[in-house]
Amino acid sequence: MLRAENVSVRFGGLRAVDDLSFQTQTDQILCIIGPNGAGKTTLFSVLSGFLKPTEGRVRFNDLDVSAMRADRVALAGIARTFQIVKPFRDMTVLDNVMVGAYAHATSYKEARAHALSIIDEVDLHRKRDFLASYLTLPDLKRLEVARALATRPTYLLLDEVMAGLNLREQHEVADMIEKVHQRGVGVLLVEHSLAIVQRLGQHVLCMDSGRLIAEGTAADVIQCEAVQVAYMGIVNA
Amino acid sequence: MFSKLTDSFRQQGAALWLSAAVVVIVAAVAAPWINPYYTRVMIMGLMCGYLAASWNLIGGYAGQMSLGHALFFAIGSYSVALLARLPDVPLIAALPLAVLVSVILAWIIAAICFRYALRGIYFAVGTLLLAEIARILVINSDTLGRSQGLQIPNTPGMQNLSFSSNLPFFYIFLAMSVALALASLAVERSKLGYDLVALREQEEGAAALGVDVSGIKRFAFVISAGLTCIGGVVYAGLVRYVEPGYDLSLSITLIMVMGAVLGGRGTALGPFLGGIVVVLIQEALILLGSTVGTTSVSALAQMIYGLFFVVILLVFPRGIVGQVLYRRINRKATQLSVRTIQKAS
Amino acid sequence: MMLLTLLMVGVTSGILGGLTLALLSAGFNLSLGVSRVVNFQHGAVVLWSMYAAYTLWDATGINPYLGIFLLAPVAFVIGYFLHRWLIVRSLETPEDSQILFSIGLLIALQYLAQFFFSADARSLVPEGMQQSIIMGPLFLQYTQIAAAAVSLLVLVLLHLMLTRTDLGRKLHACAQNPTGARVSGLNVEHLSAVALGIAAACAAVSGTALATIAPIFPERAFEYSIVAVVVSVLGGLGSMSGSILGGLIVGIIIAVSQVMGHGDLALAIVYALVFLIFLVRPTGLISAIRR
Amino acid sequence: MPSLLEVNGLHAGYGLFSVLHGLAFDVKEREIVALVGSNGAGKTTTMRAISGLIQSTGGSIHFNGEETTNLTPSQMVARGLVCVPEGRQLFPEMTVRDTLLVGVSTPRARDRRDQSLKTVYKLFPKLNERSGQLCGTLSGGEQQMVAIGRGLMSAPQLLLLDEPSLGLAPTIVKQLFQAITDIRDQGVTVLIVEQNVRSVLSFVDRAYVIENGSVELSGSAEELINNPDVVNAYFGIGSKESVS
Amino acid sequence: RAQPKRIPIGVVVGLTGRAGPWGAPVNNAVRLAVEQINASGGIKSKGGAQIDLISVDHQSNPQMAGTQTERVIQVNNVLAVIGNATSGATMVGSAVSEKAGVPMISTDLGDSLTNRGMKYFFRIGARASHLAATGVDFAEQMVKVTGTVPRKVATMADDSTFSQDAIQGAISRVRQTGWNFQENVSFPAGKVSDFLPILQRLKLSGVDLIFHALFAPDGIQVMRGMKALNYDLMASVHIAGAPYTPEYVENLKADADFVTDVVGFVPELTGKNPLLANYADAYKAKYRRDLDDQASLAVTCVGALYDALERATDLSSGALAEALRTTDLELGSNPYVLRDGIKFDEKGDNIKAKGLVMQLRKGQQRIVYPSEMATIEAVWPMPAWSKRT
Ligand SMILES: Nc1ncnc2c1ncn2[C@@H]1O[C@H](COP(=O)(O)OP(=O)(O)OP(=O)(O)O)[C@@H](O)[C@H]1O
Ligand SMILES: Nc1ncnc2c1ncn2[C@@H]1O[C@H](COP(=O)(O)OP(=O)(O)OP(=O)(O)O)[C@@H](O)[C@H]1O
Ligand SMILES: CC(C)C[C@H](N)C(=O)O
Ligand SMILES: [Mg+2]
Ligand SMILES: [Mg+2]
Repeated sequence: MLRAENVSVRFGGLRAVDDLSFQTQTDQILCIIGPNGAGKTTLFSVLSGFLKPTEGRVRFNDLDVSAMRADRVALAGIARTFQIVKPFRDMTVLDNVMVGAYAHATSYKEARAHALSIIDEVDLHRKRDFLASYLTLPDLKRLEVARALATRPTYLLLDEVMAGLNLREQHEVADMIEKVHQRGVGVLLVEHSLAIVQRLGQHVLCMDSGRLIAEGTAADVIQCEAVQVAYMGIVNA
Repeated sequence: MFSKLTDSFRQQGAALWLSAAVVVIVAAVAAPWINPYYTRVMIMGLMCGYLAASWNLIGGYAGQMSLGHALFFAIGSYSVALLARLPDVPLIAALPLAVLVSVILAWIIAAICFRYALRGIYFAVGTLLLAEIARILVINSDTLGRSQGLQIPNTPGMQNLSFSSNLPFFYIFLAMSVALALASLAVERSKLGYDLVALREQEEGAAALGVDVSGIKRFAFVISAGLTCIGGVVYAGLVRYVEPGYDLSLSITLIMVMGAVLGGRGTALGPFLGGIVVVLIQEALILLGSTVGTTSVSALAQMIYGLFFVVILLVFPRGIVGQVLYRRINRKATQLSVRTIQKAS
Repeated sequence: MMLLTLLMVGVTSGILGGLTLALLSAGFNLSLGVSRVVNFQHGAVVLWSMYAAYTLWDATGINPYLGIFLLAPVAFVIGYFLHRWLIVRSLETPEDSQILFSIGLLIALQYLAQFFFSADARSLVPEGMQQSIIMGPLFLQYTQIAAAAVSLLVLVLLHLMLTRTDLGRKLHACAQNPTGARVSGLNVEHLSAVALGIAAACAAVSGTALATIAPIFPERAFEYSIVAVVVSVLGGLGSMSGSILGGLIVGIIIAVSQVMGHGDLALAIVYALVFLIFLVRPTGLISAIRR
Repeated sequence: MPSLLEVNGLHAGYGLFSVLHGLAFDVKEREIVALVGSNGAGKTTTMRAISGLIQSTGGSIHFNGEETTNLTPSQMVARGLVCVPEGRQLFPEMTVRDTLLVGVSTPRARDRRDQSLKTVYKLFPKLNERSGQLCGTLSGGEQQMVAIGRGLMSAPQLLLLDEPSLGLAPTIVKQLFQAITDIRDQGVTVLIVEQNVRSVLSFVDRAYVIENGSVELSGSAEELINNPDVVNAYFGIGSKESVS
Repeated sequence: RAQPKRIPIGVVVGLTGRAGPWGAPVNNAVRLAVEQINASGGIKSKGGAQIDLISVDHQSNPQMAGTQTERVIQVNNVLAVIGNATSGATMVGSAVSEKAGVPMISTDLGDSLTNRGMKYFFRIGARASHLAATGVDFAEQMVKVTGTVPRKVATMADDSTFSQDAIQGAISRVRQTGWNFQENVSFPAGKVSDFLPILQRLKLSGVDLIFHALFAPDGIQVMRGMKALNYDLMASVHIAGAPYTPEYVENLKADADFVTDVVGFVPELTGKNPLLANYADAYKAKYRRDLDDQASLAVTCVGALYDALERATDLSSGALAEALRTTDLELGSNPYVLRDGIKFDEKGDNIKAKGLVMQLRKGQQRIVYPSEMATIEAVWPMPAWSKRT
């Protein structure tokens, strides 16, 4: 169980996340949507221990994530990707993933085998010996996913990993995510692609200016007027 | 362990390692027969290589440019000199003592620096300042011999690091170097190695994958300091004189940095090659200068020494070994892409 | 009473000396802080400027501060082309290669100076600037006053250039993301060479000022680079007001500890303090983030 | 009508690694042309080659009747060709306003500075709100807005947009696409790379489909949107079963 | 007729780096002396054997001094080494030559050099502390003559090995005089950009006699600082270091006058003896600077070597060392003995080496002490700055 309790994050005068609470389980794919600057990425940073909330806290089973260092959180089972990708540019794709694989692997052999299987899963096999700096942006996002997956997470936080893919490729990634989910990994997903949100979002949260403005099934949330105005730009809903 | 080694052979290029092994064996066998001068040059080369490789752990793999390693080198050499003032203590006893002191000091420094997130140039300058502070304190300390330094009497006996010729120092540094090279190689493929390089490339990205960024940096710094200190102990045994103007100067640190960067920072073999090259170039230029023997020609020789780094780094931006490995990776990627395109069309 | 007098002496000469240090660091700070070019050869460029100022003065006898109007433009041009033809090639290399690259240049330039000028010290003693204003225990040497004034002038101009002009904005852009600057139509190679040219011109000014204060000899180069690094990093990379502050702090601590009879430990005290400041402000005293 | 941009037999790549193999297309004045193609097809490489960020190894590029193969980016901007690159390429420690002003580099852009600034702020009101914030701390979408805004500030004659909708919320994407049509009406020609194939084909004049570094298909927007191959390849519902 | 034999001799000095200013004159002086010896028929007792000089730069780096000494001994098979023009380098370099049984004839003055029980180490100059004591002796005598006791005495030295040895010697000797000793000021060599705070402190605390051990640039700047502060001293007594170097006078011009310095040689000494003047003139003609104390040390090393080579039973290091041990020379015994005379004790110290005090007068180095050698009467106290033109 992953739960945010009254989380707020302030940057100077700006409330990027404002008294937000929700909870999710590993049997769920949770989608978070919202306009640009709504606070989605900031929320992910809090959930993964990268940012300490100004107020409130995050619980992961019995752990208080908000009091833990990011690397501990990762080892405990919450893996995140970065929207603005942070690859190890001077390492090959395989080596990038190896770093994640080593989070739990005990030997080189094991780590390598695990990394290779993950690379297969995200369809980066052809480029496994490329330096990360040679990848295109969508490939870098796949690499983010691969690295996160390699840490054998309980919860996987995916921040706009499908940006830059066409619809068909997006669905391929969605297939992959579903497969991962079926292995028992809880998925939290930030996406701007409504098609994907509708497909994957068993449960959808919509944020605006740091607050939760709607919550429910994909269909419900998308119907909601506040969401239509703030997010989809349907002016006279 | 063995599977790691074989894999690294593939990654780093078996040719590179094999030639290194051949060089080591040839040198080890030939050493007793060569002119003592060449022995001494090889000793200095190995020492610089060894020091560069020790520095490489924190400066290369972890990417934290420490400019304070002279401190640890001096702890090693000064411990020998200080022990020499006590009656009847074998000088080799300096080794565990000095390593202990260095490791503790390094741990404290690292804990402070990494706790307060000193990075990049701030870490470099911060460590430089610490070493300089130490140097000034030594210069003002009577016990530590001020700027005049301390001599280490040549009390015979292996336990006093004293031998009738320099040859044993050659084998000591050779053994230390080989051990360190193999250890670096093993580390490179271990979790530690991956964590180090990852945090060098992207600290946040590494933390997201469960890498304890400051813990690992601290660990690398401590080990690197301990190894550097061992170099200092052996060096003191060789020259039997310690002084702040060399042992605790920025120039000894720079030798380590130059060796590592020139050879290829973050590679297992590069720093050894780099250290040896730096020493050989210096020797060659001094030799060149001494054929004329005037001051201005010696100045020119030093100028060429400076330009040498400029040129080498233009040709091998990632250091000699680093660039070779980089090209290898590039070639591999290119071949792969050609293959995929052929398949596609 | 004596203590107070000494303190006053220390502070006044610390302020003058500190401003000179700030000037010394200005060029370095501009290239590393703004252009992100590691410029360890700065000390050697200052050294060469000292020799240039000396040679000019020796040959013509004119006041070295007038000579600046000749030397600074020449230094600009040299810096510009040195960057365009040589240093720019090092920029694609990893940062520590750049550092070593510039140390290589430092060594080369320093020994080239020794080749031409030998290791002997030389002094530039400008006519009419040898006196000092003595007020009770306090004293102000004309040469130091001139250096401090020039330093303030240069640093304020640089500060205005960086924060108030298009050029400043462009320099920041080129450094922070060359690709981004390129697609915005900036000629990155040209602009960063301009920055290095300005840095060299600053070196020319500080070289001239230093030459009137201290004897000139080749071994100085390394020292100057280190001082420039410490002062810039202490003040805050890229910030000219930081350079002033850093220079003043370093200058005053050194002068006060000298005047208190701890000249031997002066640098240790400075270094320890700078280190502590790093811990509290790991990016220097004044952050260069603009407007 | 003469072509504003003409690309002929373009070859380009990275080091030994070649990506484009004789790519050819053209863009006429006051047109909006889209390049579509799958991941890794070479679209970004094409944009880079045209705007001078990478050197081409063969073929030619003509802009406004002048051969501009292998000119530098600043020369291209001076001639009125401006690129909003993939990956934003912002200045992390510069404020939003300053970043936008960096885009003003030609005399033409200087003349229109205030007007362009108004346009940008109108298109992305968020940027006006955040004009003093450092780009490095902006959200992903906000950064994308700045990147587009900076391109607009250069007052281009031909604007290259490499996946401008990346990371933008649907509201903003809509406004953006509207704005692209608007600026075309003001006389700017646009070449756009988009993955959002369906929406992009709804407002562009023509499109090229690029695969493996060369043009595979081309035609007017309607032609392509009705082409079953295109539908299959780019906006199929995705899961393999439904494509087959 | 057989070719004359060649005698390889090493000169290992710092031509670059911190100690460059001392290495250069040593190298120059040795080269010129050897040129002259070779031209005048080499070592006559050895069939006119010619000396081959191998000059090597140790870059002011002790470790390098070790390696280079090893090189000249092992590769060039030198019979003796002259060096190393910095005490620190000599600590390491002489250990190497000692191990190889090759004599080192040293120009260096650091006290500890001859405290190591070495058999192949020969020092030409007087040890630093001895020079320092001479300086204080001189001051004591002047105080007695003039009858004014200095109010306060201070010492000032940079952090180089030699200066520290010298200043420690001066301090312990000053403590015996009963004068009011204020303090010792030490600072990093060549790194202080402004001496005014230090000088103002000394001035305000009433110090009127200072003993210095400084290297030239610092010495120059200290003097300029005194002038700027209008700081009038009874005397400024240097121990070797700055004032004897040609650059000191070149840089300070008339302001250098009345400074005193303890040295082992002044150009004046050669004037009395045409044999010696010959070398000094040739030196000046060749290198365009006066033969100074440091260079004279180096020439005198050659003087000792020349003599020992002539007397050695054969051309081996051992024989040469043996000959050196029995050296007994006077000033002018051969054209290259430009200092007091040479006779080594078992530690390798030259027991004939003494210090003399010179005072700069109109830019000339004039001997003022010991009285029997004095060529001019010392000006004591120094004239006030306001009285100088
Ligand atoms: N370090 C910071 N300092 C100041 N403001 C910040 C900082 N980080 C984020 N913000 C602001 O907080 C708000 C929330 O940012 P966040 O990145 O969480 O948005 P987001 O919902 O992920 O948006 P997007 O869809 O564009 O990625 C934004 O307006 C952003 O500008
Ligand atoms: N800097 C680089 N060095 C080497 N190879 C590169 C580099 N950038 C891109 N590539 C390779 O070139 C090929 C084409 O890349 P390009 O960025 O042009 O694709 P794209 O069509 O823009 O795809 P996407 O939709 O993923 O952005 C890819 O296979 C990529 O891996
Ligand atoms: C100043 C000089 C007399 C220095 C001397 N050669 C020494 O270091 O011992
Ligand atoms: Mg976001
Ligand atoms: Mg692309």
